[in-house]
Amino acid sequence: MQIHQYDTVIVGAGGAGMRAAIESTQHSRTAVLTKLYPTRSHTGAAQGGMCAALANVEEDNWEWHTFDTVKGGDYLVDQDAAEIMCKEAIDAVLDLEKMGLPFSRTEAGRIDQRRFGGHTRNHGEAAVRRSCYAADRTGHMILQTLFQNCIKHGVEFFNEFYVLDLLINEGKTSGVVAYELATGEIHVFQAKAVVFASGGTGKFFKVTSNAHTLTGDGQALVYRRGLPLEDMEFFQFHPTGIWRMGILLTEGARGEGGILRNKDGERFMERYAPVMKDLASRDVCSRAIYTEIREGRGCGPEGDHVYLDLTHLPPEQLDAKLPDITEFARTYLGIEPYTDPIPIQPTAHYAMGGIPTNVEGEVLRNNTDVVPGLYAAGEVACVSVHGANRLGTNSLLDINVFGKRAGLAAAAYSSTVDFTPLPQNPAEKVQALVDGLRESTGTESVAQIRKELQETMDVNAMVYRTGATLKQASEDIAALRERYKHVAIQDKGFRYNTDLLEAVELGNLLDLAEVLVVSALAREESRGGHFREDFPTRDDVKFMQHTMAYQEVAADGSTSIRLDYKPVVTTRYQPMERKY
Amino acid sequence: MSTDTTGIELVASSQAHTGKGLGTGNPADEFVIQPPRARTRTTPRRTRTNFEMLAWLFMRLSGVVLVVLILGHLLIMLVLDGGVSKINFAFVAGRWASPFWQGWDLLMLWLAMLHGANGMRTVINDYAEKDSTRLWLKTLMGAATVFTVLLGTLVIFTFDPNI
Amino acid sequence: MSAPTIDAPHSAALDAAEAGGVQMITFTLRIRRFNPEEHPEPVWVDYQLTMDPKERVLDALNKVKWEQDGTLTYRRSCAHGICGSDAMRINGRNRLACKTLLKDVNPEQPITVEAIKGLAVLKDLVVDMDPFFQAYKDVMPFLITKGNEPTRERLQSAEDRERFDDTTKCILCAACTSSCPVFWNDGQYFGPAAIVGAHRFIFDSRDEGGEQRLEILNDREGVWRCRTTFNCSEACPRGIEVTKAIQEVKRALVTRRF
Amino acid sequence: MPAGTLYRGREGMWSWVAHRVTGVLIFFFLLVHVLDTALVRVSPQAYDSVIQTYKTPVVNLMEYGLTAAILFHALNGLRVIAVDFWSKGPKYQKQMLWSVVGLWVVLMAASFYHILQHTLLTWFGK
Ligand SMILES: Cc1cc2nc3c(=O)[nH]c(=O)nc-3n(C[C@H](O)[C@H](O)[C@H](O)COP(=O)(O)OP(=O)(O)OC[C@H]3O[C@@H](n4cnc5c(N)ncnc54)[C@H](O)[C@@H]3O)c2cc1C
Ligand code: HEM
Ligand code: SF4
Ligand code: F3S
Ligand code: FES
Repeated sequence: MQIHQYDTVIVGAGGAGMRAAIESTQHSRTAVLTKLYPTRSHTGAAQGGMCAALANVEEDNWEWHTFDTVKGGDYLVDQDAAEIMCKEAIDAVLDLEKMGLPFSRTEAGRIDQRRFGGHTRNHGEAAVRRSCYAADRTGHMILQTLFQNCIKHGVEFFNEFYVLDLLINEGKTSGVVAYELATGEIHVFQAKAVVFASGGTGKFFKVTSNAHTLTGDGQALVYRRGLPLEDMEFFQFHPTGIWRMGILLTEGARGEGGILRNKDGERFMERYAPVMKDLASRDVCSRAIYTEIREGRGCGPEGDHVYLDLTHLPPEQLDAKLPDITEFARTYLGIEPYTDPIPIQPTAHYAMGGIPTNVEGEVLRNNTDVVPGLYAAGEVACVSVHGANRLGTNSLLDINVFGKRAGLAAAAYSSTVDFTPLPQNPAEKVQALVDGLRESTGTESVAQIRKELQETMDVNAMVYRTGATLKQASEDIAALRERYKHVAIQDKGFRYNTDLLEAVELGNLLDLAEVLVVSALAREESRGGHFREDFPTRDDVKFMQHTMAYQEVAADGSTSIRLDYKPVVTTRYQPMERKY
Repeated sequence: MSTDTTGIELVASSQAHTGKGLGTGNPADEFVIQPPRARTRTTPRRTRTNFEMLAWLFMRLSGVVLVVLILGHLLIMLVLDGGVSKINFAFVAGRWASPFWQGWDLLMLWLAMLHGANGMRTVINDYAEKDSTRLWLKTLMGAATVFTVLLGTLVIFTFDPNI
Repeated sequence: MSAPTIDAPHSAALDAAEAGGVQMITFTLRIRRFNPEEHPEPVWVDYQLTMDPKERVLDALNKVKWEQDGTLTYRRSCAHGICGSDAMRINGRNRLACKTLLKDVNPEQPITVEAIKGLAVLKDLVVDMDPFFQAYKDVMPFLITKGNEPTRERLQSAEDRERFDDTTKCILCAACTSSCPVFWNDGQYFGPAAIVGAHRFIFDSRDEGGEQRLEILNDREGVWRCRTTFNCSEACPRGIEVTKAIQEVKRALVTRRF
Repeated sequence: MPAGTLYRGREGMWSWVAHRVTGVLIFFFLLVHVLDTALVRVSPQAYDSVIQTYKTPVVNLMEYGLTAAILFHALNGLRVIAVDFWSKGPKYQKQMLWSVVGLWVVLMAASFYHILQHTLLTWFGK
């Protein structure tokens, strides 16, 4: 075991982590722990863009952006946070440009902007050009630019270090425990401030746009330390994933004029969202697609998908604006998007919920109090600016705005306080976890349990949910958790033991899937990304509040989930019926 | 209840992967399949001169000129009237009587040897693994080149058809 | 409501893509395994698999790891060619496993998979990437500007933006550098990826550090070591014209005017 | 080296290998060639006797091989120069390589008789 001391430790080197690191490195001694080389983070997969009311091509202002965000989130958004985000969006984009990000440009040389789902002018009148982009590689450019600036500022990275535990002592943050992939060694990082920026958790679904590595590690280990998780039932299903594979085809494709069609060639979104049509928000489009499929208007021999049609767009436009996704269609489907529509289906995409924080990025331990020295930002966190459904482009915005805020706040905090002493045997829990897996004599396979988990989640907890399907999922997960106790791994070595870590990650997925399902079961209404067929309307009287899920550990070591609720912060916008 | 960190050696630097294995003391590290030569802190050595660029340019410029010189040479020697069969002392004497052919051959000799030597330098740099081997090979090659160039020049200038 | 319909007939490609009832194939995946904790020498191991030929080589590796041998070790994350984790040598050529479909690498024959060349192999398909990233860091891959920051964005015309577009696509996967014969010979050469990284800034109209970067690449181990073998351009999964970028840097060095 | 670890490069790589091999070959030949030519300084007889050995079929064949090496190196060298200095060079490198090979084959065929006539004459007579 090795012990390291840093003022600030950042967990994760995606967009949020690196944005925080750029700030905190300049003010405090900072280490960034990441289980992947920074440029492998899934921020690089983001395609479409990052919204800010720059008004470079059309009249726009951040107040409209705030409204769209609140409405998109089906009024579960904390409006104070949304205001901050939309206001600071403009500087966030300009900051990135000054760091060197190669945005696509207008004729006049300004940052170009395109349309995106749910982003409108003047409170819903018509679609507006608000998304700043770099072809369909916006996330790639953000990730690269942030990495480049980390190099510039000499940020200290610990690559391929898996953080597996959070240390809290005397009620304050005292550090994290990490596992070094290369050697199998356990490292304790004592820190005054810890920022979690470890990304999403989509891997508990089968058809997902998320990377193999998005296993919700941060959420899970914070949760196991008794801290709450907020709004975990809200998971976004992106309408246009490549059929069966889930690889994302950006909403920017529809922003550029792409159209969704059913097997009759009909532009069916006209029926579901007369104004915004194909650019309605994601939950609306995903449900529309599934309705088409269920009502027998799906495409293909099994009628289980619909088409994203780009064939009417000029090839030059596709080459200039959507080069990557057209290549995906060619590589993975073998079809030519110039002339063929692309088979698509909704794909599990984004966790609206996560570790609850306030607008400074400080982690809440209940509805009001924070854990001193603990911060979270990015997809792992829930501020909550996305409410029940995130608008496209608002996540890249979120990671930049709140990544920066968390980095600044953490550095400011760690330069004023002393180290909190490490608890006795700080690495005990992690040591027990990895030893247990290495020495396990069980017979269950990680891959098999994960597969079954993904299958039950896809069938029972996806776009359409009912009490019955959620109960089914809950039972399945309980059985899988039981089996997980007897899971065995084949690789007993110390060097690059990815077998071991896949098992650890599966443990995280199981815990989080359980939280998702339990929270969803309790929310007897339909709102944003959470749609209950048995409760198809929004219930603002009972459920206009955030779910807070806590892990309760009984004396015999068994765990259960306790749900609590937290009020939504409403400033300007009262809930209205949501129509696109 | 807390761990006292005062007695513990704190590790501050990030991984020291330098291609020399993981440096963890794990016996398995000895068996890491090494790259041919590990990039280290002291390499690459900054040169801060334009030597490599000039050498690169020289390879191309000399190449273009050599095409004319050598292909012309080959044409005359091997192809035109009778090929190798015609070559003998008298033939050489006949050619070198003209300063034009003297100049041609002199230029060809110098350019070809310098071009070749520089090319060989690249090849040696690429394949010699140890610095000392490199130095030896390059010295040897350099000496051979200088000798050959001087000898050739001498022969062309001091050639005496009536020997 | 008008509902424009597509009347274009289904192309054969689309029909093929949508066809139900996949035709599975059985093939051999031959992996060069290396685990120094077990055995000091690398060994070739064959695995038999039955899969849909439209799946990726990465899926095949996953299938081996998940169903046959959990000790198989490789890096992967995004699974669609965007993160650069899984560059490896497939049938002797550098590719991303997640961007290579089985049907495109002739599954009739055993498909060979081994680690990329020229970087220390640590276990199976995992190599030490640090020297690679070090070379990238050495070219100062970040925007360098002088003078005061503008209040809004720096202006850049669409043409100026287009000038360096190709090299902004790099995902630092190392497929190029580890395909370069000069790099295998000794790991000292900066390698194509680092030069691509430098090119992206040298030709960015907003950048003012081009001179310094050119000076760095004027090194003995810099651009002049490139022998135009084009392996890098062939290997790049992002379709970057790597050799062209290198030549542009060379020419910029020769003219020092850009 | 265990089988299969060879890198299966394409045209660009193999043409470079050939360029390098021919370059080194020519270099060593050149060393020898200058030495033998230097014999003209020693005596006409010495020179002629060495040149005489050049006229044997074996050396004659080697001469043909050398011509092949020089021709390839020269033509491919021009291709490399085009790749370096012509902005479309990298794009057309393969086409240029196949042109080089084509031209090389033509030239080698054309010079076949010329270079080897000495041998052909000795072997087959008139
Ligand atoms: C395909 C796709 C397209 C998208 N397109 C858009 C878009 O156009 N616009 C938009 O706004 N949003 C988009 N999103 C959403 C957005 O990209 C993500 O939500 C956002 O990038 C998340 O960033 P992050 O920094 O929080 O996490 P990530 O970028 O996922 O980074 C997570 C980091 O945490 C590290 N980590 C994880 N676990 C551990 C651990 N246990 N120990 C140590 N380190 C750990 C990882 O190594 C990684 O560095 C898209 C998402 C996807 C999947
Ligand atoms: C006939 C005209 C010739 C032309 C056009 C020519 C062209 C070139 C060029 C352009 C290069 C550089 C290749 C690179 O940088 O990748 C080169 C390399 C080389 N040349 Fe020539 N050359 C010619 C004749 C010769 C001769 C006569 C010799 C031998 C004395 C020679 C030996 C070499 C060697 C050894 C190399 C280095 C090969 C390498 O680094 O891979 N060349 N040549
Ligand atoms: S240039 Fe291409 S091959 Fe090289 S690292 Fe970048 S993406 Fe990979
Ligand atoms: S493979 Fe190497 S030699 Fe040059 S063209 Fe590419 S860097
Ligand atoms: S797994 Fe990300 S590039 Fe292949």
